[in-house]
Amino acid sequence: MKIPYYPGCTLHERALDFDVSARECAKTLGVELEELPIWTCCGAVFPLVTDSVMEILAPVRNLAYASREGDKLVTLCSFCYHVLKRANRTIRTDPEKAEKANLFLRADTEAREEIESYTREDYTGQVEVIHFLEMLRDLVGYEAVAKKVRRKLKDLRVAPYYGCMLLRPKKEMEFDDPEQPSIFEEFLETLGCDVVDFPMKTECCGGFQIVSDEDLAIACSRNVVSSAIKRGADVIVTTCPLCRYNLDKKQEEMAKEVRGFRKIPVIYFTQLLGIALGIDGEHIDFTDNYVDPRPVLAEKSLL
Amino acid sequence: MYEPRIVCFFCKWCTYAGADLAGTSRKQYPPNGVVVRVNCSGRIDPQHVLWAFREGADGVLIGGCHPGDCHYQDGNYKTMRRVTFLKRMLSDMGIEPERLRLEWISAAEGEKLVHVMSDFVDEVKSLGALELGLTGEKGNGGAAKAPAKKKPAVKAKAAGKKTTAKKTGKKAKPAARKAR
Amino acid sequence: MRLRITSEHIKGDIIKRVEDLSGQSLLECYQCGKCSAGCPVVNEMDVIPSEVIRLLQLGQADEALDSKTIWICASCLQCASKCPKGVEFSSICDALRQIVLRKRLSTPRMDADEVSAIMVSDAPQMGVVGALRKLNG
Amino acid sequence: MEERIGVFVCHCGSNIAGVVDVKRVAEELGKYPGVAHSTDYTYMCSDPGQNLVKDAIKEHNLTGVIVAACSPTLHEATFRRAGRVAGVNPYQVEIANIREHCSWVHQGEKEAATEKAIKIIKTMVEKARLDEALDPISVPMTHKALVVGAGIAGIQAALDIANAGHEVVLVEKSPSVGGHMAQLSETFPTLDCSQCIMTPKMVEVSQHPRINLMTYSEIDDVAGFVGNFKVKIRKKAAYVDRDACTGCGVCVEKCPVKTESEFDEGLAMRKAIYTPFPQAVPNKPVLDPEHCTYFLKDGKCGICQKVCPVGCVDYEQKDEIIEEEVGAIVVATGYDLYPIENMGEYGGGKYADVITGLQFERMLSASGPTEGEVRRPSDGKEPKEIVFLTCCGSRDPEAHMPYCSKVCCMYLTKHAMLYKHKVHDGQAYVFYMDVRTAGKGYEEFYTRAAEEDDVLYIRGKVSKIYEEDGKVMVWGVDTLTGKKVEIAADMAVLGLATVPNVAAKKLANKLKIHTDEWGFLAEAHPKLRPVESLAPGFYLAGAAQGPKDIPEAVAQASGAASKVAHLFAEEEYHREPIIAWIDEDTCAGCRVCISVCPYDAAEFDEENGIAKIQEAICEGCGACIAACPSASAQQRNLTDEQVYKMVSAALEG
Repeated sequence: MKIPYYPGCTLHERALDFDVSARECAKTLGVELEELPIWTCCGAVFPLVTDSVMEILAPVRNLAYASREGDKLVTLCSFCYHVLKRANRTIRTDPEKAEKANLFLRADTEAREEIESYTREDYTGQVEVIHFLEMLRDLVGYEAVAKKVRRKLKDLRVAPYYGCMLLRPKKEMEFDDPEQPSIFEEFLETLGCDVVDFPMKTECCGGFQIVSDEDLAIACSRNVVSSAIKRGADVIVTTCPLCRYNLDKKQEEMAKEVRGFRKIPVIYFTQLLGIALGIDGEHIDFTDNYVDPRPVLAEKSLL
Repeated sequence: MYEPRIVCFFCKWCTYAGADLAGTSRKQYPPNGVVVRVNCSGRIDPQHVLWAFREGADGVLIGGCHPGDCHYQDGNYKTMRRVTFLKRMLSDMGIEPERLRLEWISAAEGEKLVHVMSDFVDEVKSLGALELGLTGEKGNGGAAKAPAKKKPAVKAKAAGKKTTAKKTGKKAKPAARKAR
Repeated sequence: MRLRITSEHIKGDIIKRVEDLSGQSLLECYQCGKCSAGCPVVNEMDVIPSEVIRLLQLGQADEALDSKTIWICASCLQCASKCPKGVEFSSICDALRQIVLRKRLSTPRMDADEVSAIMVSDAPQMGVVGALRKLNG
Repeated sequence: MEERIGVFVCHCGSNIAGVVDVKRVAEELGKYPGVAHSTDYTYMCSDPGQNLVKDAIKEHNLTGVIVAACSPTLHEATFRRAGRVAGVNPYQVEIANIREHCSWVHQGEKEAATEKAIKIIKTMVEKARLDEALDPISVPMTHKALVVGAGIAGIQAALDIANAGHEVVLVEKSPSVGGHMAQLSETFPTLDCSQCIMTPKMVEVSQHPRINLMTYSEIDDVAGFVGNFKVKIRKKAAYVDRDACTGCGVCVEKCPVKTESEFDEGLAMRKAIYTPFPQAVPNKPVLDPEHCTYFLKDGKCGICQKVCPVGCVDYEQKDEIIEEEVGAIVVATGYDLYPIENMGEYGGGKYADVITGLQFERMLSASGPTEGEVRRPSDGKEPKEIVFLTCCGSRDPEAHMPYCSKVCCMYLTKHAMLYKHKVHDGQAYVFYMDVRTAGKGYEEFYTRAAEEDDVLYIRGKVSKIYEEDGKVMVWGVDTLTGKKVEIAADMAVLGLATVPNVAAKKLANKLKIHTDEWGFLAEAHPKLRPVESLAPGFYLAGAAQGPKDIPEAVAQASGAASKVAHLFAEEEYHREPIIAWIDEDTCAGCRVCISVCPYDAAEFDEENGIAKIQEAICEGCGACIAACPSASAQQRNLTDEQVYKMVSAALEG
């Protein structure tokens, strides 16, 4: 099975470990993630004001590119998923904006040659944006995933962290119940993990505020991290590079503020999947992690 | 000065009672409308409205209970849908859709009834007398046959063909009615 | 100080602008405060989310626009997700930010040059882009 | 026969005559086709006025009467009576409203008002010319009522109807009567114990000579119409001969299976063969095959049968269908709580110490699983701090129910108060948006809770509840200070929305009675006919119609019962004959009338391929007539032809 794939800027740069592990896992599961031949930044935030058209051009342009590759588009990063899915919905439900966006797309002069073939027809929202987790559940099937598991992660206590962008707003994302989601838990159970339910799994990590108001974001992240630690998790898994950054790299600051702070590794769910599928170390790279997950993984004989 | 002739179809539970209230409160409004009382505005067949125009009405006012207050659950919603279509049809026939008005007037809204009546009379006045451009003589009152079994001449032809009157053998009205 | 409430303020252009821009109907909010109760950054706010909406309901747009609150919101959408009336404070917040930003383009909230080098070299691109777009418009 | 209409123009003192030239009106009408006599008089409604009408009817051999006077709402009945006495069918007597619709509203325009009065009367003359002589429709009636649901509303309705002298069949789906009220501890605002006021009524209803109580039974089917319903009642297999059973309870005692008790809201266990609670009426067990080992494991066990001293356990028992004929049906199917699992943000269904209001009732009840002690479900400890949440699922159009559930403010206040009476050093918090205390003695009750029992009311809605360190962590807000608040409580009680009983919704479909979009039964008129369904012969009682407290449910039940007694006061059922009928010769059988009829009065006659109107059901709204494409549907005394003639007359001149 081949499926168009949109990595997004961060996975192309700072979160290569996310991208590489995901591609390798997909391959092992018989899915080839075909990166879009051209793509741009998704814009990183979805505009919440009603008069925004310019702000959705980036995601719509990417969707238009994707429409030439297939009827689905897989993403990994929570922000990309959020922005692409909502922009797609805007095109489907708001004819006025759809028309304007398409006009802009046609007028796009940069990279005209490349784009031209894509903009002859209007983009009408025909692509279905799906998250890698949804792909695993609905296209590959958790059962098929379970069959490919080489190493059961049964002693590993894993806390699934959803964050914000996958779940909210419920009506637009249609991803899972925003209050008691389960897709992540079911995924982890498929891998044989000991799933740790922690109450802050859907609370905010501070998001982009880490850039402008670091203390604020760290307070948010600490709330999440402490909650998982308190529930006895060995590791937190996430689907978002920004969450990973806030929860992992900022533990240095958290440790400074809280006496006796016990650090906890934060890894991408695809890395955990890779371990379970028995993928070799080259594709499962933890060198960018602030809190090294390898000791705890080694302790559980998972490396 | 031209005085428009108006037929008012009022449901007996709300608008008719609202008109009663206007009376007991001695509110004043122009005497152009005559009320035909029906159980429910949902009883009004579009044909009744067309017939009224054919018989020389310059305006037709339908009064029903407010949405949600219908004595028969949802008769007024049925009316609302019918009136929407009927207005489109009227305009196809060359009759200004403003000559037909649907209003929700409750039994407590004597004031609203007065306001609507006055306003509607003014509006119809500004539109002028309705000229249907039919040929033949005016079918006046009992003279025009409108047997119960068959619907009258203007029967729902959205195209508004002038020939419909002839086809069913009905008398039609003079081209222009004298302004009173 | 006594809050002066006038119909002029309540129906003022700026209130209408907030409603238009956010797509939210301010009077739908019945002030239950669930948005504030669930907000992860409410501790840092000078005016809590439900109070921002209340200020707008009372026609006090300036107070809302001057609040720190609108720059603290991280758009996590917890408020919008919890609201029993379907009022999205996150959108109202974005609208208020936009009103300020579009007026004062010359003085952005965040000076891009002042974002620390470490942050630029270390943080995920999405974070930097997000912050600039949210705070500088 | 040539119609001979009499026109009687009333002066109403100067009310009409001061504006309208009544003499001229009478004169003009005298010349109008079909009018045989036309006159005027000072006060037509007075005795001499009425006599004038009666005499004229006889003298001029009138076939129809128009009284041009005030609104028909005032004197239509008066003149119809007069007409009948003098030999004119009441339905051929019409009122022309020349006062409210003419003289009073056109006081400055005498000429125009006179012209208009003439038109108004001519309009009615045209109608009267085609009016038929009609009789009220009489249908035979079974003087027996069915009451569905034996909670407090159903019990009250059954008792009132029976005490008015009529037979009642009272059907209850669970094994005992009592409904939710039997589960309650004490009741606001008087704090009398629910069992104490309920039990005597439960016993009375089971022993009343005119009440046939059928518990553990459901309505399978209802056919017919007001006065003549045919009801099929499914008496569910109890696997116990409940007539022979003495209620000794040995079977229950010996049954080895335990499962969650519905009556105790899952806080205690019951057996597979059980009576729901000790004071159940009838106090005889039923066997629940879904949990019974005998049924689950192919005949293993059988202990209850072995130990029964009268041998009344019968594993072969089957459901039984019982047919009843009744004239009226009272629907009192009650409510359920909105599922706690739907409150995801509060961990509903996930955390043991986050419970429903009904669970807390059971906990407070002296006969409940904790014998009235307040205990945390998770560890049985006495909670020292409890948080009560109003509006859980109510007033939440976005995710749950948009309406106010009405009783939660009061019962949570009661809960907080009773908790304080039991745990003196405990602290109760109530998160609220508005405390709604609109009932007699309610505000005083709330004040007492806040002032005397130190219940702390916090104005704001809770956003999240989670468990941490053995506590229930509550994230709320105090909108009065603008602060986010956090409480580490031992327990949280959710005031969940009141929703219609799930089974009731299906039943409403079966009965063909209308519900609102949430499944609450729809009343015929929200103000003036609050205990009747739109469908004739159906009456509503209790929380099935909308959230209600006990006094309201009882009042409505008595109201419904009095409506039934009113109906049964006549030997036969009489209805206004101004209803629809179908011309069999022209009906093409398109069934449009059936699709628009709000009462299901139009039905399809398969044999003849045409539509038919059931006279006993039609309310005369006329929707079918307006919709009929072949004008085959018509309304008696308001046919399309009459409307056309009236319109023409209204436009004359």
